[in-house]
Formats: sequence, structure tokens, C-alpha cells
Amino acid sequence: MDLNFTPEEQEFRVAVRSFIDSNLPLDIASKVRNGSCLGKDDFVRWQKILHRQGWGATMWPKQFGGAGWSAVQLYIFDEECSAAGAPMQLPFGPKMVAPVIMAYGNRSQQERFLPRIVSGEDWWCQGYSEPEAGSDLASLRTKAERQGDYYIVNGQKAWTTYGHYADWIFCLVRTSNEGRQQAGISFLLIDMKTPGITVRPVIMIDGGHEINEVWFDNVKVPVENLVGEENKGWTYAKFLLGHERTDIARVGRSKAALKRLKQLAHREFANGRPLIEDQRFRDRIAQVELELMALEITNMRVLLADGKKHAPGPEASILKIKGSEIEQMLTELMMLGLGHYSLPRSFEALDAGARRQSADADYAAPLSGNYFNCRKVSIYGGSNEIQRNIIAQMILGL
Amino acid sequence: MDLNFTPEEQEFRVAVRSFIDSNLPLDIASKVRNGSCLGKDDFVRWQKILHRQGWGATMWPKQFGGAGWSAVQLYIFDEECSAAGAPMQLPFGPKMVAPVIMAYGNRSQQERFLPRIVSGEDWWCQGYSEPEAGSDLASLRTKAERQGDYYIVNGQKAWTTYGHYADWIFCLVRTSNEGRQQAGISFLLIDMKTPGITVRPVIMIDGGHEINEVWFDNVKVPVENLVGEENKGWTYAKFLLGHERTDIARVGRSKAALKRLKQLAHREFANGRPLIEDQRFRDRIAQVELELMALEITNMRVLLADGKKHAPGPEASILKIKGSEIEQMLTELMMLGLGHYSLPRSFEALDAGARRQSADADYAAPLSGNYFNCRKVSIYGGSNEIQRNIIAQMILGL
Amino acid sequence: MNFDYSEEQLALQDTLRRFIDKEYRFDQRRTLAQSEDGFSREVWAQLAELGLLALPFPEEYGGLGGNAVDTMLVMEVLGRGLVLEPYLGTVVLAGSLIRDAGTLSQKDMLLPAIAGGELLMTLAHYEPGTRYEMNHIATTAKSTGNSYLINGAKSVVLGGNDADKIVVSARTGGGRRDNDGISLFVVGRTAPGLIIRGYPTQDGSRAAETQFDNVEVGDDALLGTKDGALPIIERAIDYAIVALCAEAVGIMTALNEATLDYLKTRKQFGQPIGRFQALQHRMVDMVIATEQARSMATLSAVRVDSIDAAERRRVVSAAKAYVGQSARSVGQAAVQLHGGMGVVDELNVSHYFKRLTMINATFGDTDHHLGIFSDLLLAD
Amino acid sequence: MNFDYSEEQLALQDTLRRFIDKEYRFDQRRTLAQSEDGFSREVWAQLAELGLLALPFPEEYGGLGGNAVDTMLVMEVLGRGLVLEPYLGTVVLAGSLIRDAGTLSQKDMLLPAIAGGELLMTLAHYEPGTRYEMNHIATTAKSTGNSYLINGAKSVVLGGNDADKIVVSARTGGGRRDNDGISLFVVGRTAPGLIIRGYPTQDGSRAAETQFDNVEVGDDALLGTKDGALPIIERAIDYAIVALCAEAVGIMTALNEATLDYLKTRKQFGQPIGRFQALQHRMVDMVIATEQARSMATLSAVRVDSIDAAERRRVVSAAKAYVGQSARSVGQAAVQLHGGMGVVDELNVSHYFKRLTMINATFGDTDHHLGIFSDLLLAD
Repeated sequence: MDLNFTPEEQEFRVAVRSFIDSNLPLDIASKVRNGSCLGKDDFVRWQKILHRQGWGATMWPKQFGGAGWSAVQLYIFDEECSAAGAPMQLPFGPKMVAPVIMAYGNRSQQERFLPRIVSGEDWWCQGYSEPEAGSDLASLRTKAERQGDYYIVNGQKAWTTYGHYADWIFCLVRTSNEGRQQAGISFLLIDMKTPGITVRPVIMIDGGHEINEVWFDNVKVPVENLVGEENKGWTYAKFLLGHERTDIARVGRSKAALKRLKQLAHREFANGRPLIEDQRFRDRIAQVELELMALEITNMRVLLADGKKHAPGPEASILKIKGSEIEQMLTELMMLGLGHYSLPRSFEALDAGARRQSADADYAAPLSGNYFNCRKVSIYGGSNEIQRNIIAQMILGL
Repeated sequence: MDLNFTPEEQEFRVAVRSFIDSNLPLDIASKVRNGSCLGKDDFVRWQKILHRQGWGATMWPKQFGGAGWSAVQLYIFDEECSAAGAPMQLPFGPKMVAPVIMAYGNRSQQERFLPRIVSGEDWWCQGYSEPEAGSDLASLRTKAERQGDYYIVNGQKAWTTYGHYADWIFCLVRTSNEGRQQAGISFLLIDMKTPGITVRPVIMIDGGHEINEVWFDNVKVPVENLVGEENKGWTYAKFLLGHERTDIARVGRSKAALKRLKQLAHREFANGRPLIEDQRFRDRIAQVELELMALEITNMRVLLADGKKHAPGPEASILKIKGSEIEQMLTELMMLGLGHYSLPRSFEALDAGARRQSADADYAAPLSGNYFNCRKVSIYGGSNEIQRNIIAQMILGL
Repeated sequence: MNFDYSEEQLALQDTLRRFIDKEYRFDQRRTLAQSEDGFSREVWAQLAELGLLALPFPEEYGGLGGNAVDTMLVMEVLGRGLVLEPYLGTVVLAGSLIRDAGTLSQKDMLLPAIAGGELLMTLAHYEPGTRYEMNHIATTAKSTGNSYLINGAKSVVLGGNDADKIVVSARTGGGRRDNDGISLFVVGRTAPGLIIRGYPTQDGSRAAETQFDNVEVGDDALLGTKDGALPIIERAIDYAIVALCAEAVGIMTALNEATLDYLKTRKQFGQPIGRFQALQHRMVDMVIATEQARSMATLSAVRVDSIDAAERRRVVSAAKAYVGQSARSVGQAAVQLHGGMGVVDELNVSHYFKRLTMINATFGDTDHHLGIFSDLLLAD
Repeated sequence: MNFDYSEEQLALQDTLRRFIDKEYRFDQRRTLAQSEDGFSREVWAQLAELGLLALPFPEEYGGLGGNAVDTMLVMEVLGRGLVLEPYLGTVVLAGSLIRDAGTLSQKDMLLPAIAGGELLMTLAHYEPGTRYEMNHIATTAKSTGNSYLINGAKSVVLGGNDADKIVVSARTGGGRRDNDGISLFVVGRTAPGLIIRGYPTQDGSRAAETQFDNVEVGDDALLGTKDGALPIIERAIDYAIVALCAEAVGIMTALNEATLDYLKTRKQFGQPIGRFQALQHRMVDMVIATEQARSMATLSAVRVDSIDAAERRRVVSAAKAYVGQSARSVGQAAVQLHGGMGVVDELNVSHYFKRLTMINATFGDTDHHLGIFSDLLLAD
């Protein structure tokens, strides 16, 4: 048992840090650190920078252009990116559709799609959930009917994150109504520019636009965009669900957030003294730090065990539950730390005069919104209730 | 809306308090305040004192010898008894079997049993649960077969509190296997001295003996001990379950316990200062006090609403859940307040010399045991999970 | 002891509820929240007509002589409707200050105008960097003989962008954290040197940062005793806290209804999700938390009028802390049980949740008031 | 970075587990708990034979040179078996004090005797009224030239009733709460003036109140530096805390197994109660809490040997606080899910629960250590 990083791993960390130091655009880092919204351009710029370094899809097998890193290296990379304020790499392309294409796609799909993911040329989004198929994904109804060399797709997808930025969408569609629900689902890749696709924004609780409805009205999709076999899509979907793993616990991000929380507690004042001296608030920080210390180890335990058996397990659900709870605690504490300055909706409304008198103004603006928005992390990607069901069934055999 | 007690209610309180002051034996009060175990004699002595005053069964209708008090008066009485350290009146006779006999028993049963309950002559226990029928009470199997003027009872009851003290047991027994489980249950009153009854002690987590198994081996019970009609026992049982109400929230007891907790926090020391000055411990006391302040009002709201509609509602489940949680918090804090002095199993082992040096000795002895024992209050009488099911179904219609 | 409302109280609540159901639907409210003022002057006039703006004032000033329980009833319904109109600042905060501390002529001039809906007011008390401490006042008012010059800044003044007059606290004596030396002044929004920067708050209402640069007011602007305003401010804020607790209870009740309805209608895995026991139990916990919060809010409303300052402090802080805890858990659970629908702008659930969260940050959060309550145990 | 145990470690754990499964069944344990000693000298001899009592000592004193991770492995299994034998006091507490601070001749005399199972020892440090403060020492040791006279009282000395020798802390200088001025002495149980009053603890093991009335010991009884023992005591207690965390993890693991088994076999309403989602989710939370606690316990075991005193303080307090929280929720949930069977003496569940609860009260409870960890944030 050894919880220290090897000298090689430490050197690796130094190399990563130094690369980020010299290459991460300051405007992007500042947005990330302040919790502001990132635009498409911010994500893409950073992806292209990583790509130039050969780090565009570090978690991929080498044969597809990945870095061939160990789980520990991937974790270090994630931690350094988070600490420096690099944008989170969006999972839809590199971590979701790509592994499916690698495992089940044909050669020509692999050659066509993978390079454009790693280079940042193609932005992917996910077409899984539907208004009536959320936790119960297999009840999905979006229909794809074969007509010659095309599928004709009709239906509606919901909760499509960054669908308004996307070049491609990977979809679960119903190609058969026979047998079990799961047995009639196929996995289709659809060009977002195809006629008949409508993207409608859904405004979030914090007023931001991340998610969308995507409507399909007689959308013609070439059959070569079918991944694997028709009606086997559920298998691929389950494979995918088990995949987005190295950062499902979001330890790196939460460590960076904890650091910001502590800074905030030193800068804000309560009763004429720094807020950190308020024992009740300090204890709350301590509590979330304990949770995070433990999760960091739990995360490594799962990742290293996975690395051995090379098959993602339901333990990821533990990471998802704890990771999301911690993220939510952190955003909540940052908001609470502001006191009554958590009320203003937009500090742009405060002019420089007010800012001078309020220590809060510069970093306070997005914090309440972040708290509200962050309620989603225990809901999306399988709510924490669904995660508990998975653990109960898959690990405990209940 | 008026949350003050009327002048009459305040006078009533004074009268109750003064009666208790002059009549409650000091040795009993001291045991109650220290959380020590009470013996049968302690309960019976106090019951006989109450009976002499005409308060042996205050919650009964006047026609059966009750006091004819309002819900508020009953609450005041309970609060004063708790504050003074009077023994909790055990529910089995006056609050459980008696209402059933009043509502469904015949005249001769009423005349035979009720006076001996109020006078303290008969000690009753409850024969409901069985090893295989806990939460799922209706699956009970103890069998009563009619043979002439007798029922022959065979089977086993579990969790029989104070069964070893009891003169009588009221039992749910199976008299038919036809139809729904609930439709074959009858309500029998059984003399504990009848041949064939065996009482076996079950030792509790704290080492105490409160509960028992009661075995029935061809026990002959006269048919006149059947309450109401054969196979209608489930109706009576449900009626009974809704009854034990005026103190299901145990507000009076918890208020007395909170007071003791505060005294403890002033007497114990942490880091050379009274424990109450430890903000973390003080905050925990504050938190439970908030819960209790709210529950006191919730309790009155339910009781006064019940008083109007004269039918107990599922709101009692709210009182049971919150009341038990608060009781558990209080016993836990008292134990935690002792620090390492919560470890010794019995302070009888410490002689006077050690006692002199430890502020803890006199009142510390039972506190850990009370915490352990008190885990039962969220389990018995329908676990808090069952209570949540009741609320979900009966109040929320889920 | 009884928990019954009088017929008048029930009638008032019923009228208001029907008005809101009809004239203050969620889509109408959304439009208002995005308007310049952030509320409707028309609705305000209608609230005046219903008598709501006169509720807590003595009859000789055109009021209805209502008590804190009456205000509680109203606030519950306003909470349920997510009403944006500046009732708290104008009627509860400023109104009770004037009622309790005003001179005859101040009451004559201001109370009927508030009651009639012609005058919007608020209290500007907290300052940047003070968090929730009530005696931490740096704004000064210097006497020049027969007037005062006010200098300083006040932060997150509720309804400050629309208020016609602002009651402002300032030091006429004492040091920055002294209890003595604080006075109140009534300042018109157009007073030279008064800069008001309004903004929307997270819950869609409005507040403002205010800056006082040599704002001159006459002696007659003094509200209450010179140097002795803190107890009056504390009492007014306590009334406002009790009102906020009632508003929160109204919101929690509405959230529970919405959530229960969602559990019964939303289907997944071939059945309503309300058939799943884990969700049932969470819903039950929401109901229990709400009923307990209702009890505590009721207790504080009944007691706040009648008890001495120390006991008022204890009960009001108890209510703010406890209702805040309940509101947090109910709000978070309502969002979670709604799944994705809980975090979109489209449904009222997210708006209820945001308002509950902002109530917690107003006049002291849960930990602040738990701390006050806890520290009082030292004297027990 | 890796979480793998060596083959030796796995073999040791396996041997111990098999020994306990066979020779330390729950009914045997019950008999021991009710015996005079409260444990079995025979089992103790067998633990010595297995090498357990020599584990953390250097090889030159008959030890195995094991580290804190080795101790963790052992303690997990001892926890699982609810082993009553005084391993913590003798091997972990007293053993590490002697190993780290003893003179050559003290080590020569004591360590092989401990390792061989011939000598029971413990540390007597905490005093009545000190709660969990480590520097709060009133017991005095007055030098008389070439001996010391010890006076004072020590409370809840673990295994104190059976220990052959007791390491006792006493003031040779400084005031009651000074960090400096504390020294350690090794005292035989038969020393005149030493009164030991043993008693069972809530979890069935044994402890004692000890009274020192002019107990005289020679200069050679001094263990470690005069006046400078506090850092050594802190380190030994930190080792003990790490061991207790591992024991707690072992117990939680066993409780989870027992509870899961109960959920699968206990039937109500015609099905195993483990089919009920609310119970499933509670079981899942127990598992998550246990895995998180295991992570934290592991972290502390790996770090306690290698890091400086300040960082050790941080990690060890983090572990004690966090494992304590997990143990509380897992223990309470295990009892609740067992229903009535959880609160009877007959099943091991209640015994596991009691032991977890008592671990929390040993060497500082959850709040105590959270407080230490929290206060360190001030320096961040």
C-alpha cells in the first residue's frame, strides 16, 4: 500500500502544470475560476490547444490517438486542469460517443468521426432522454424507420446539453416495437444540419441556456450512420453509461472549489472579523473537506481497481452520489458565505462606486446562480435515486 | 388564535403540580430523573396514588371513571408529571385495552376489567407481534380454536413489554384462515395465570429485562373473554392503534429530558470550562430544543383538531416520527456530554472515592444505556418506516 | 389555547387567495418580474383596495388594527403566489417603524398614504461588510443645528429601487459596533446626494444599493428617539422575520402540493413515480418539515406582539433558524423529486426554490439565528 | 500509488480471520465478556503465537517491524470479531510509547515481554473533568532525589484492571494546562498507594479508575524525556486513534454484511424486506458511508507513520471525526433496519453498535476532532 505518487508521476504533474501555465488563455481561466458561463468558443479554443499537444483525448487508447496514460496520470491531469481553471472537457464527444464508436463502430465510422472529436472540429451532443423517458430511458419513443438507404427519424429528445452548439448528435432511437422495450433500440449518429431538426432552448433555473429540446421531423439519416447492429443500441448505451469514469467523482473540480471557498471565507466579514473565524461557518467548510478527503481516496481505489479488471463497475455510482453531494455542498457554502450579497441577481448592476465598498462584488456575482444550477448534478446522468437503485441491485443483490 | 393557557387551565396546572408535589414518592421521582429502571412496584404505587385522587385514567370518558378533561388539560397533566419525575403511565391497560373494551366489549367485560385497570390492581400486557409478524402484523399465526365454552390458544407472541409483570394479556389470535388475513383475527383477553402460558425474558441491548416472549401451549380461554365478534379483531386492533394519542409525541418527557441535558452541560467540563460554553455542543442542544419547540405546537395542533372531529387521524404518525427522533437526540446528547465517562458500564463499580472526583458519577450511570435502549422508540409501535408508509398512503394518497 | 382563525381572518385570506389565483397567475408574474419596476402598480392598488396595505396600522390612521397573526395569514398567501409587490418593505418594515416610533404628524402623513397605496417605503439598514449584524453601522448623520447630514452606504435595500421614501439608520453617536448612538431618518428618494442603484434579486424582486453623500434632512426627518433607534429597528426586523417565516411556510405548502401532484402524474417504469417508496418517504419528510415549520412560524407570530424584547429575540431567532432549515430541505427535495423539471425556469418549482433560498439570506440566515438562540442557552 | 496489501499482510489477515472465525465465535465472546478478567489469557497467548503482539516492534526486540498499515489490518479483523483482548492498550498504546521513547533497557525488558504475551500494559492519561483535552493534567510526580512520588487520579484507563504495568502521565512541572512539564512513568500494578478500581465498559471490555496516593517510583521508571512527554503521548494516542478507526471500519463492514443478510432473509408482507426501496436506499447509504470511512482510515494509517506532527494531527483528527460520523450513521441504521432484533442482547448487531459508540467516546469524539480539524483551517 502506497498513497504517494511515484517520482515519475510527480514529474508528470510538473510537466502538465507547466504546459497549462504556458498555454491556458487567461480570459478562460478567469471565467472558470469565477464560475461564469463559458461560451462555445472557450471550450473549443482549449480543446484545440490540447489537441496540438497531443492531449485532445487523453483517456483514449493510443491506437485512436489517446495518450496511453494510467488512471493515476489521468487523475493528475484532471486535478491540474481543475486547479488552473481550465474548462472541463465536455464528455459528449470524447467520453461518450467516442468509446462507443471505438468499441462498436466500423472502421470507416472510426476514421470519419474520431479525429474530428479529438481536434475539436466536431461538437457532439447526446440524444438519450425524452420528455416521457427520463429515469426510464428504455421507454423512449423517438422512431427511426428504414426507407432504402436512410432512416427517417421522428420524435423529440429532451435535456440536450449544448445541443445549440452541436454539429452532431448521437441518438437512441426506436427501430422496433417487438419484444422487450430494450430490444428495439438503435444507436444513430445524426448530423445536426440535416433538414427537419429543430433545436429549442430550455432556460435553466439560473437563467442560463445550456439545455435544449431537439425535435426530429422526418429527418433523413443515412444508414451508414447506424452504429453496430440495428436493435442492439441498448447494449451500446449501457456500455457508454459505464464509461464516463475518470472524473465522475469530480474530485479535481471540487478541490479547486474548496480552495475558492476558503479564500472567500477569508475575504468576507462577519461581525467585523473574517468569516473564517466564525466557528459555525468554518465547521461547515471542515465538514465538506472531510468528505472530499475521503472521496479522493475512494475515487482512486475505484479507478485503480477498474484499471485492473478493465471493466467499469457499479462502484461508479458511489462516486457519482458522493461527488454530486460534495459539489452541491460547496456551491451552497459559497452562496451562504456572501450573506445578504447572495441576493443580487447581477452585479453588473452595481457600478464601480458600490464595488469599491463591497469586497464581494467581483467574485460574488455568479455564486447564487451556481448553487441553483448545481442542483442538477444529483439529477442528470441518472439521478442519485437511480444510482442508489443501481448499487442496491448490482452491488448488493437486493 | 391563542396559544396562551386560559386562567382556568393555569389554575388546573397549579392544582396538578401541587398534588404531585405532595404525593409523588421521592424515591420514584429520583429514579425517573436519573433514568434508572423502574420496578413493577414503582409503577403500581404511583397508579394507586393517582387512583385515590380520581386520576387513575384521566383520559377515559367520565362514565367509565375518567376525569373528563380536555386535550389541553391532559397535556398539562402529562407535562407536569414528566417535569416532576412521575413514572410514565404504561399504556397497555388504560390506553390500549381499555378503549377497546369500552368501545367493543360487553357490559360485563367493562364492569369486570375497567375498574381493576384504573385502580392498578390488574397489570396488562400486549400480545400483538409475533416473531414472523412484526411490521406485517396481519400475518400473525397464534391460533385460537373454539372447543365448547373455551378457545384453545397455541402459538407465540414476541416483544411483550413487561409481560413478566402482567396479570392479563390482550391478544390478537387467528380464529380463521379464510378470506383475507385480516378477516380471521380475533381479540382475546387472557389471564396470565392460565396453565400453558410460558413467559421467557428477552434481554435488551442495555442489559435490562423489559420484554419477553410469551408462549401459549393449549391455553384454555373462556369464550366470554372474546371482545366483540369473532374474526373482527383487526377492526378493534386498528381502532386501538389510533388511540394511544395524547402522549405519542412525548413532549412532556422530552421537555424534562432537555432540562436535564442542560443541567448536565452546565455540570460537565470541557477544556477546563463548563461544557455549555463549548459552542459545538451548545449548538446541538439548541437544535434539539428548536425541534421540540416546534413539536410542542404541532402536537397541540393535532390534539386540538382531533378533539374536534373525535377521530384519531394518521397525523399521529407525524408525532411519532418527530417525537421519537427528538427522544433519541436527547439521549444521545446526554451520553456524548459525559465524554469518556460514557464508557463505564456501571458506576456501582466506582467507589465513593472516585465519585468525589468525578462530577459525573451520580447521574452518569444510566445515560449510555438509555441511549442504546432508546433506539427502540423508532422501532416499536410501528417503525418510523411504517409510520412514513401510513402518512404516504393515508394523508398523501400515494 | 386554540389555533382557530377568526371569521374575519379567514375571509381576508380567502379574498386574497382568490385574487391571486385569478390575477396573479404564474405567467403574469413572470411578465412582472421582467418589467422595469419588477411589480405591478395596478396590483398594488388592488391590494390597497383589499385593505392589505392598511392591515397592521391603528384605525385612527386608516388602518385595520391587525396583529402579527393577521400579517402571517397574508404573507402565507403572498408566498404561495410568489407575489413581487413590495409588501414587506413598505407595510411590514417601514410601516411598523412609523407605527411604533413615529410622531403624530409623521404617522398622520405616512401611514394613510401607505395604507392607500400611494406611498412605497423601505428600511435601509444593513451595510457592506456587516453581514447580519444589526448594530454594525458606519453610516453617519451629523447634526448641523436644525438639520442632519447623512453619509454612508446601505446594501441590499429591499425594494429600494422603487421606494418613494427610505427610512435610513445612521450613527448620531457611538462607535461602529455600539448599540447606542443609532438613529433613524426618513429620506425622500429625490433627496440631493442620495444615489440609488436598483437591481433584480435572484428571486425576481428588486433591491438596491444606496449611497448617501451629504444628504441633508431636517430635524423633523428623525424617526423615534435620537441615538436610541436600535431596539426599534430590531423590533421592526423581527416583525419582518416573522412575516418572512410565514411567507416561507406558504411557499413550502405550495411546493408540497406541486411535488405531490408531480409524483402522482409523472410516470416512469410503467407507473406513477409516487409508487416508489424512497420517493414517498422523501415526500413524507417534506410534509413533516413543513408542518413543523408552520408550528414554529405560528408560535413566533403569536408571541412577537406580546412578549418582552429578550423573549421575542429567542422565539423569533428560533423561528428564522428552524423555518430556514425546513425551507432548505423542502426546497431541495422538491427540486430533486421534480428531476429535470425542477431546475428549469419554465415551472414555478424553481422559482419557489429560489425565493426560499433568498428568504434564508434575508435578515440573518439559519446559522446566524441558531447562533443567537444557542448563545442564549448560556444564560439558562 | 497503490492500495494493494503485500502477501505477508494478506496472509497475516487471513490467519487471524480464520482463528477468530473458529475460536472466537459470538457465544464464546459472550462468555468471556462476562468472565472476571473480561478476556481470555489463552486467546492472548494464541495472539502472541500468531505474532500479533510483536507486530509493531523492531526486530531486535522480538518484533516484526510492522507499520501502522499492518496494525490497521489487524484491527479491522479484531473489530469484526469484537475481540475483547487488551490489544489496544498493551500493544498499540503502551507498546508504541516504549518503542518510541523507552531507553534501551526499558525496551529490552518490556517489548519482548509484551510480544510474548507475558505482560499486559496500558496508558493512564486522561483525568476526571478533563474530557478529551490532552494537556489537562493535574496528577503530579514530585522528585525526591532519586525517586518520584506520584499523586492524582486517572479515569477510564482502558484495560486498567488487568494491566501488569501502567504507563502514567504526571506533571513534573508547569501548570494544569501547560504543554510542557508532563512526564511519563512506568508503574507496576502492585505499587503501594496505587488503587485500581476496574469495571466493565458498555461494550463488554474492561477499564479502570486509578488513584495514585504517594506512589513511589525510581528514576528508572521515567519513560522518555522529563517534562517533554506530551508530544510522545500525542503520537501514541494518534496511533491508537488510527487503530480504532480501522477497528470501526471492520465493525461497519460486519454490520453491513449482517444487515444485508437480514434484508434478504427477513420476510414481511410476503417478501424479503430488502425488496422495499426505502430500506434498499438506506442500506446503500450504509455501504457508501463505510467505503468512505475505509478510505479515510486507510489515509490516516498510511500517513501517520510518515508525516510531521502538525500534518499528522490534521489527518488523524480528520479520520477520527469522519469515521466517527460514519460509524454513528451506519450503527444506527443497522439497528433500525434490524427492527426489534437490533435492540436485543442476543444478536451481535447490538454489540457491534455499542462498540462503535464507545469507540467514538475514546480519545476524543467526533465533535472534538472536527473542532481540531476546523481550527486548523484558520492557519490555511
